[in-house]
Amino acid sequence: MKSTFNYIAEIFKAIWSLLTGMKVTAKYFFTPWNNVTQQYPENRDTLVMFDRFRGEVIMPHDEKNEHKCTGCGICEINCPNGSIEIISKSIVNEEGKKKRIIDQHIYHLAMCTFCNLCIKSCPSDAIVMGQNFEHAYWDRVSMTKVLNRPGSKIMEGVKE
Amino acid sequence: MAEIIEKLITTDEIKTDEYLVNMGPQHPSTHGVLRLLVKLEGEIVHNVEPHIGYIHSGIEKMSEALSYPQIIHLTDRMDYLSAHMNNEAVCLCIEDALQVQVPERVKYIRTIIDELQRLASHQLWWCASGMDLGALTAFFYGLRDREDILDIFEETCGARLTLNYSVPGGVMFDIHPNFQAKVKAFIKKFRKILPEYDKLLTGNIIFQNRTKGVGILSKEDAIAYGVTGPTGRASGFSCDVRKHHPYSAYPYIKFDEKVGTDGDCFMRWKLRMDEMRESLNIIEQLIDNIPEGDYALKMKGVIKLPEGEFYQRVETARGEFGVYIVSDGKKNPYRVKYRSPGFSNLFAINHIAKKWKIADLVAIMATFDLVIPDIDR
Amino acid sequence: MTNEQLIEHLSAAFPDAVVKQGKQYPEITVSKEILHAFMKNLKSDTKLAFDYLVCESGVDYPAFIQVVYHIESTSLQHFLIVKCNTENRETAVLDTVMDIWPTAEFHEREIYDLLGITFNHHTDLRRLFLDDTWGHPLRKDFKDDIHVVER
Amino acid sequence: MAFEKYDFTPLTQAIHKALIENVSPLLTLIIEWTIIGVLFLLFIAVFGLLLVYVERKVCAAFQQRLGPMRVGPWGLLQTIADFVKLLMKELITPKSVDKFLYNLAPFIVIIVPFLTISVIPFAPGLQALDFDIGIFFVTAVSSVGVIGVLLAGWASNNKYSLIGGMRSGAQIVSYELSVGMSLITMVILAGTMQISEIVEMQRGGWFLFKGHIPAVIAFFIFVIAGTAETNRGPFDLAEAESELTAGFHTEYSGIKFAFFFLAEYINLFIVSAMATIVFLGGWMPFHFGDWAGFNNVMDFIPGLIWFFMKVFGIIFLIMWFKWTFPRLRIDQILTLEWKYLLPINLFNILLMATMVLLGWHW
Repeated sequence: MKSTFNYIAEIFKAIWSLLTGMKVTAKYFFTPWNNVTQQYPENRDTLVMFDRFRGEVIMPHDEKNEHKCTGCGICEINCPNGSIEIISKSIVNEEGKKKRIIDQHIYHLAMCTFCNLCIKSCPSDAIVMGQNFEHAYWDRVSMTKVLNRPGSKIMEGVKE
Repeated sequence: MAEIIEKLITTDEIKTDEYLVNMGPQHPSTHGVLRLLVKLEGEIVHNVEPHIGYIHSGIEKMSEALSYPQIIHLTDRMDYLSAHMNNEAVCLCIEDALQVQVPERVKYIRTIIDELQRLASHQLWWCASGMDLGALTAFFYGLRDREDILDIFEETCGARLTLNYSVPGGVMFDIHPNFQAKVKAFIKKFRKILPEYDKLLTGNIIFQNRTKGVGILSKEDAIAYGVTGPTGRASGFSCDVRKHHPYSAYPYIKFDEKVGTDGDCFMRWKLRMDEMRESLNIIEQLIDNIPEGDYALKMKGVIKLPEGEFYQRVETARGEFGVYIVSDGKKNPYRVKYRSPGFSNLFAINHIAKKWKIADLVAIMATFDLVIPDIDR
Repeated sequence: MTNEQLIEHLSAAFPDAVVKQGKQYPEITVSKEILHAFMKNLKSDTKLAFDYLVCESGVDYPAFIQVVYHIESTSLQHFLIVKCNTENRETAVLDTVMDIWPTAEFHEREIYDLLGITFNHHTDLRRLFLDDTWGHPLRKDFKDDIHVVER
Repeated sequence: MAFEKYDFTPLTQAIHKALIENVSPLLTLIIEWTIIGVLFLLFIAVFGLLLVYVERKVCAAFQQRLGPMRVGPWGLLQTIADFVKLLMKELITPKSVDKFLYNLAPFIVIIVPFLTISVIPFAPGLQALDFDIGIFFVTAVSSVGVIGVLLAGWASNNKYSLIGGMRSGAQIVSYELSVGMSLITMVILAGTMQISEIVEMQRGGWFLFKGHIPAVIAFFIFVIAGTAETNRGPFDLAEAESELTAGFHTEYSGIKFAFFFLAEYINLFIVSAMATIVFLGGWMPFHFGDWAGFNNVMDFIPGLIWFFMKVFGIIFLIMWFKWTFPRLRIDQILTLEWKYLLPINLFNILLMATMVLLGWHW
């Protein structure tokens, strides 16, 4: 008799456990306004990334087309993957002294692991992490970027 | 001839038809490129032979050519679900070798991030093993709640998965001003959601039948195979590095090491659920008491470790993670070896999956919480 | 057992082996002839009871290859590093410890794969990660022009 | 037989009359067959696609997602796009398959719903075949599908497929029993196997209410067994994604895969329709005792709509199961059948028979 009772009790317990599970899913089914999906390309305008988000390395320029990069190459040394290449050139300044300045700050986005070591090591804060995360390109050539804009020059007062 | 036939009929191995099935490298429940060569008889598993190396990335070899701050970001890519614990292990090892004391604030921040990472990892484990057992909806609930933690990470650390937040001597940035408020809000929210997880799966009769008594790993086997983490603790192997060899802020806080008894799939499941609750407790103890101070020590531009060998162990979400650095006094390590928890855990599967059905093998793998890059390194 | 007691006990029990206090843990260097017997003793001796092999790693030195065992006792909570050197780099052979700690089977397969140490009496010594066309990458003289790019 | 407000009999009669007056009887028969065939073909295609869409949206809602949103408004055209894609895909026949059986299997699987659908009364007068053994016909024909699944599993020459096929065989053969027995329970109550009469008998009240306890038990068993018979979660062992990748249809591509896919959803419809007919009164509106006003309002809704409302209710229930529960193991599935459902079912038949003999139902 007891085993029969247990058998029936077991069935009802099992059904109850199933019903509690169904209650959880039903709760979410009937509250569709709590849905978590975001419609991504449509919400581009309202989508704001956090300011520390590491999307890509960029070099900020001011309105006079000036940057802070001295071309010292510390970021190149600190990069674990070789995604930064510094090409510098010699110029003669007004005082007649020879000086090395940056020619091209080449950044290989395809090789970058976004570890932040270059930004952390930069003595003049010339490069920062940008928030752009849409890195799809048609060819890999476009993933190699020159960070300093053409015709730009170094900001005055940046310590060499 | 007759003899051979006689032998064929009487030998146990030939009497029934066994066949080999490749589970993986592309299989939905191996969670990556793990290949299990399974010997089956009907549905019964007779032997499981893991074949690994499909994403062996040679991190140990690569590290020999990189400087110490640079090798940290590679550890993100091993066990990507406990990225910060891996980072921290290398940092602690370097700090230990240099004999520097990091500020208290750093210890607190690291521990909080550790526990958040453990929560995120266990959430992903929860939802993925729910999916392995056929409850697809669980997968989305787990990912939904993990999103909150990843947002916290993104705001403070700048990345969601490969954090690279610990650096030798501290952390990369100070915590974000919103950090404490957000973590507290998350704890409050998640405490409400956890019972829902239990309702959906843990209490479910189908789920209990699938996991209770399945794939029992005894304590002796757990120790012999070096199975650590929640998987080992479910078998009664008290192996929590946080408790036995405390590091960072773990000595300052009170928490229980959850140790199970049965060692079956259900115990492993329950233990991780309990660990999530414990992690919430740990964070609650720390979050209001983060001391003021620097978030990083000023380290030299080029870090050189003194000659010698250094070993550091931490507890990741999967078990004991060890870093063994051999230094010859240069700026690159002479040899780096990572003792990854998944590697040891994986090979215990063959021992316990025998005589169970193929569906149970999936349940066992789900509750072992394997991350393949962690195994392959 | 504390580290000092451990060192004392070990140096009394194994006069041949070199025991010293390392930077963090006691270290003991044994010769490859007695390795297996020594390891067996470590596990069976009730005062030591090293039942948990945490990690087994190989290190390539100019003259020899060293295998480092990190061993812990789960009951007595002490930790020991055992080191054992091969005779030379060309004929790197050691005894297996997989019969003592089953987990060593796979650690040794990894070492065989990456460093090329052959383990005697290992039941299933195959490569673990790489296929047969590779050399042993973790050796310092490993050259691979196709896969390795040096700056 | 009282005529309903929305009876289709005059329409079908008129078509038949118009045909028979103008062409020979043989041609009439052929034309009628063609019309019915085309209608069913269209119905299965459209309804299958609709069900796929519904499944996606329902599962998305359970999982706090939106589901397909890109193709057409609210993703309405998504399944059509998918179907077009499946049509255009290459039909891959793996090298070492048993070609004849491999190609035969999808057709066997898709034929079954075509056969079963013919006895289903969608609305008053809208039923293709009205046997006196309708219920028996459904149970007999629906078990043919398992042959297709077994053939697919065997002929694919793939171990996963074979395991899937075998699982499916064991499962469907066992659950046939439960489906049959729960139907028999209701046949005892109805006293007939003719589907139109079963529906007609529920004019005074659905069998679920009329037969009270045994009918409710039979209903639950039917829904559980029906879910198992359609190979849907939590009984989707045959194609258990996390274990067998895709089970018996792993090796199929293109339109052949679509056949399996479509058959699954149409079977879902048929199980729900059978539950509706036998337990929930088919196209009968919901009446409550002698509330004349309420009953009149209910009568105002056409039978066709009533039928589909009930069907979708049960489909939703089955989907709810799938998106909540983890999957069972093969031995547990058989335990559930042989240790729980079957004894309960036998007991239930006895109970129902006693009840009918003593006239306890109302």
